[in-house]
Amino acid sequence: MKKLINKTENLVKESLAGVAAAHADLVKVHYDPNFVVRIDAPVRGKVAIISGGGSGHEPMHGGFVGRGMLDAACPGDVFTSPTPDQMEAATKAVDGGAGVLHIVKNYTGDILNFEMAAELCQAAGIEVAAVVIDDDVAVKDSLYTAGRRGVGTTVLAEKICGAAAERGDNLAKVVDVCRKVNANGRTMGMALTSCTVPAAGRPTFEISDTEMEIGIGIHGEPGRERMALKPAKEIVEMMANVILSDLPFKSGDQVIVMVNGMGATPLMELYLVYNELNKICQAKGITIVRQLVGNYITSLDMAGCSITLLKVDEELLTLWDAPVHTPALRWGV
Amino acid sequence: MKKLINKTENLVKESLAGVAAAHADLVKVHYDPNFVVRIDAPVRGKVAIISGGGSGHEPMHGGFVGRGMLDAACPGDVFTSPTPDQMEAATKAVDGGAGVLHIVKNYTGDILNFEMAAELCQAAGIEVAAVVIDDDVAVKDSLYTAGRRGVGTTVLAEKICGAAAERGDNLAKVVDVCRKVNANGRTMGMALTSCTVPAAGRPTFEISDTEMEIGIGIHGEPGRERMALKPAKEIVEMMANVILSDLPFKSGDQVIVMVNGMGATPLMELYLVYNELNKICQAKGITIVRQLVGNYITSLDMAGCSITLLKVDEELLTLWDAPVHTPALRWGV
Amino acid sequence: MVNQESLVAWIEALQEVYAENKEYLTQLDSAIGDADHGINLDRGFTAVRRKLSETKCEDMSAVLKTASMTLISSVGGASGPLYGTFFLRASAVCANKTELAEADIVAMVEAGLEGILHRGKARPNDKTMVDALTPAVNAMKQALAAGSGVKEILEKGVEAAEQGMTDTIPMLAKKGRASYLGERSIGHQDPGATSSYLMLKTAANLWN
Amino acid sequence: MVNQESLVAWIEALQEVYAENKEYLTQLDSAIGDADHGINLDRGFTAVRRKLSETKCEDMSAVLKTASMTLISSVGGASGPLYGTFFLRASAVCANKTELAEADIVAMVEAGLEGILHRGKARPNDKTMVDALTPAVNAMKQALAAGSGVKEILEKGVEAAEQGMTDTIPMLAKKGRASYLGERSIGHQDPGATSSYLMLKTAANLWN
Ligand SMILES: Nc1ncnc2c1ncn2[C@@H]1O[C@H](COP(=O)(O)OP(=O)(O)O)[C@@H](O)[C@H]1O
Ligand SMILES: Nc1ncnc2c1ncn2[C@@H]1O[C@H](COP(=O)(O)OP(=O)(O)O)[C@@H](O)[C@H]1O
Ligand SMILES: [Mg+2]
Ligand SMILES: [Mg+2]
Ligand SMILES: [Mg+2]
Ligand SMILES: [Mg+2]
Repeated sequence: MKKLINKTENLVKESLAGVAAAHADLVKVHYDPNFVVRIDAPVRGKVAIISGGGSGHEPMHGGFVGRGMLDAACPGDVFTSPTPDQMEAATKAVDGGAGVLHIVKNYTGDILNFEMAAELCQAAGIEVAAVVIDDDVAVKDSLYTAGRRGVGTTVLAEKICGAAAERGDNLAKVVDVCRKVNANGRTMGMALTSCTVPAAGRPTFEISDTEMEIGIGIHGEPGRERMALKPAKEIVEMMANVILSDLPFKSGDQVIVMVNGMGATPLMELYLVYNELNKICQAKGITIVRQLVGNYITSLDMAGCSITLLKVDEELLTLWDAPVHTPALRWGV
Repeated sequence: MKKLINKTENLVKESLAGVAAAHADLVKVHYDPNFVVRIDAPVRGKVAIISGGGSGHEPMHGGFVGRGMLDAACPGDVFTSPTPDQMEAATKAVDGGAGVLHIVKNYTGDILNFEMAAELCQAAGIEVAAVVIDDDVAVKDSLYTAGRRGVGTTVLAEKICGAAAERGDNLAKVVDVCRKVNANGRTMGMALTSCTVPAAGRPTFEISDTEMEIGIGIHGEPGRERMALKPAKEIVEMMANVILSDLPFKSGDQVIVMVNGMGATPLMELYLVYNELNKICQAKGITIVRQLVGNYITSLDMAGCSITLLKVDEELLTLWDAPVHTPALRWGV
Repeated sequence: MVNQESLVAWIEALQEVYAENKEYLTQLDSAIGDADHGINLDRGFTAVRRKLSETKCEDMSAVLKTASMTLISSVGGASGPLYGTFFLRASAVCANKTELAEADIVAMVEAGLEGILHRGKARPNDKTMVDALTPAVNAMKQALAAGSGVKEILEKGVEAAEQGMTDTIPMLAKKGRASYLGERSIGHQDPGATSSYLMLKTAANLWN
Repeated sequence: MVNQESLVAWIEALQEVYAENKEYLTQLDSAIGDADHGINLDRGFTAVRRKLSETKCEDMSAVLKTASMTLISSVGGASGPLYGTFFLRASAVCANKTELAEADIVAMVEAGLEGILHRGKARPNDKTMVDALTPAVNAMKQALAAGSGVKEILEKGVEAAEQGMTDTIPMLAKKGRASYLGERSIGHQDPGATSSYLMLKTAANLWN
């Protein structure tokens, strides 16, 4: 394992210390329990938005704390969901009296820990609502399983809900917006290589030079299927087919697209993927109205990418375009 | 070799097509010869700024084209400097009558090709000046060698000169600003792994799991020295020592810092590196006034990082803070 | 008979067992999960042991409650709240007791399992820790009804848990991370079922 | 005697030679450079060959000028402008000629080398293509003075270039990318010196 770290046990804290030092104008970092909070929190009268999950997905979530996006982020250990005391402390720190939304990615660990935190906060008299993001089309959904994973759409939901809260929507309305984003967002991911969890010290899975994993999540889990490596054009077609037919996205739809790198994918390749995706959307009459191309929700040092499509209407687009000022996403400011 | 590409020969073009599609509001892409140009070029009466170099360093340079930064970028083949016809065509496309600055990284190939381009442009009656960036402290400088490489400071120079041109400085003044940035910027890089040049198909160098390269450039060249992998703290100390003593940076200095990933380094690790660097600067009385942490000048899929320090005064800081709106760098807009 | 001292000894032994099996459990989790189950439990029980050494617990219930709270705030992931709930429910069973008789021990494990079922909503055959604990509780109840002593009850429980654990191998996961793998989850032993088996086995080795 | 046809044959052969040696030259460049020299020349001479097949060149000078311009606009890197300049200067030597005699051939290579020196500012022993071409030009001049024919002049040149090429191995690079390696550049053969040797060798194989 080759990483720029000191001791594995201290990685999360030392990295948070770097975030605190680099972005002292935007965020504050609290330790024990760990959470990253907007510099001006709590914002009186504004619905506060919190997300969290295992570390190793940077810039998500800590990089999205700031005006127009998250009020706080709770980073767990690498790939391990945070514990309820983190969410409880963060919720108390950002509650501005208008209630708090927890944006939770659909993983058993995240769900259970956020649930416990919500119980603790409600007991303390804070109004808390949770929306679960489950946008991963690689996973077959079913009432009798853990359902779909929460992946790329989380980033878009955090931005859009942040804007809704910032314009003064109440908690019920922000919850509605979040559900709407989740209902209209779909993601699929693939990996060329495994990542290496620092504490484990070696790659999570073995994969040969001529294979890829299709339908991965963001924790180095093996995907739905392993297959022979193909040209980017075919890979993107395969992923887009699953995504497009799932919602389904139709001719005339307007979409926000995110072509996301898993951590070790050169930007050059992500733009090439975007190019393939753009051609497919054009052919289907789907208009990409906004886009992100880069590393937004990563999986440590994994090579690969994910594609997210979010169908938007006027409302979501306006919220998307609203000013945002966080370490990793900034415009209009 | 595992990459998200189609045919190696088409990689640069297809990636450029992705940039064109994703950022149609900011840039236009011309093919044969290849260059990326600001959407509103030429800007009448403004000094135009062009940079270029081999591809594989994305977002540099194409990601830095736009208001407040570059007017055009000329991407060569992967790690191969562009050819004079690219710079000639780009120069003609962006010349707004106030002259054109070529920001050239100090590599023989870049120097020679930009020189030829400048001769062609001057023959066509366009006023062209070139500033060579040579900030890499890993290379011992000497009158009788190719000198130091141009690396991280290039990004800062493009931002700052872009702002100078935008505020109306004439060519001579923009050249002065660029020289000032180069004179005050120092960079050092290190690698945990080699990158793989797509056309070569295998890693440029072999390196064991317990070693690292110190003093690398951005083309997968071996560094000045290979040594045993160390904790991040020691690596950063080693790099900072060389950088700090070179200018030298002194107590009381204000600096802009860039902690740059080489392409495959998780952001989490870059923040950890930033944390170590910040502690060193604090101990030496050097104040980090602005910073970039992320992938800005990469080396394909190499794992590793570089650290750039730029000593700034009021003027450079004001130019740094001026609005910029490019695919990869945006603020104030 | 199991008293406060035996409870603490069990938890201390669990810390050692999970430290020893950290790699093994993580390895199981890398096949169908995210390669952290052993790391999670090692971190959690190390914290519990530290906490217990710093805390003066007034009774058995307090010991288990401290363990529960510490697991909840140090493990994270799915197993943190699940095992945290296990110990919380178990602590309720011990309330106002200074010693645990055969029936209490069985009631404690059963309450713990119910807590896990309540929190995690898994059902038997979903390929989770539930598949080790459910047969274990059933076997322990039978042994109790047959009049067995602590040692034998626990041994029956361990035997059933071990069988339940290996029975997870051919299962298709329906809960937790492994469920994302669909068919590919078949053929691997569930890490949580394994750590549950180890939990009972450690008790059986100590208590009698 | 070398005429327009032989010139074109040489350039076509160069395309084949650099295609065959693409891996080898790139390998040399990965030791002390950026692993692209073979790729660069292969791309360049493929472009030149295509260009020549599409272009009606009126004389020898035009052939070399076309080669020069195509190299400049397709190779990039250090070698693009350097070999581009080599062919540009060589083309000037051929101006108004339909055949090249012994002296013309030597003058052509010498002018090419001077172009490279002028552009790249390298000096002998800097570990560049100059270290193959300089001894080659010297040897060719000697052979010419001794009254040798085309074949022998070229063979002497190739011999000296080969020696010059292997002489780069112990050199410490002072120009180009390899110079960034400092001491570590020692012990490796310079890729550009190697491609220059191949260029002369290809001529020697064809012309007589
Ligand atoms: N809903 C659930 N109910 C019961 N046990 C579960 C459930 N989901 C997951 N598990 C158990 O948790 C184990 C994984 O724990 P761990 O790896 O620590 O957490 P995570 O999956 O969050 O990384 C699984 O092997 C499984 O036994
Ligand atoms: N200043 C120079 N003068 C002459 N030859 C040079 C000079 N710099 C580099 N070279 C030659 O160029 C070769 C490298 O060419 P190439 O790999 O194509 O370009 P780059 O170094 O830009 O990748 C070196 O091996 C060396 O022989
Ligand atoms: Mg986990
Ligand atoms: Mg090159
Ligand atoms: Mg796990
Ligand atoms: Mg080279």
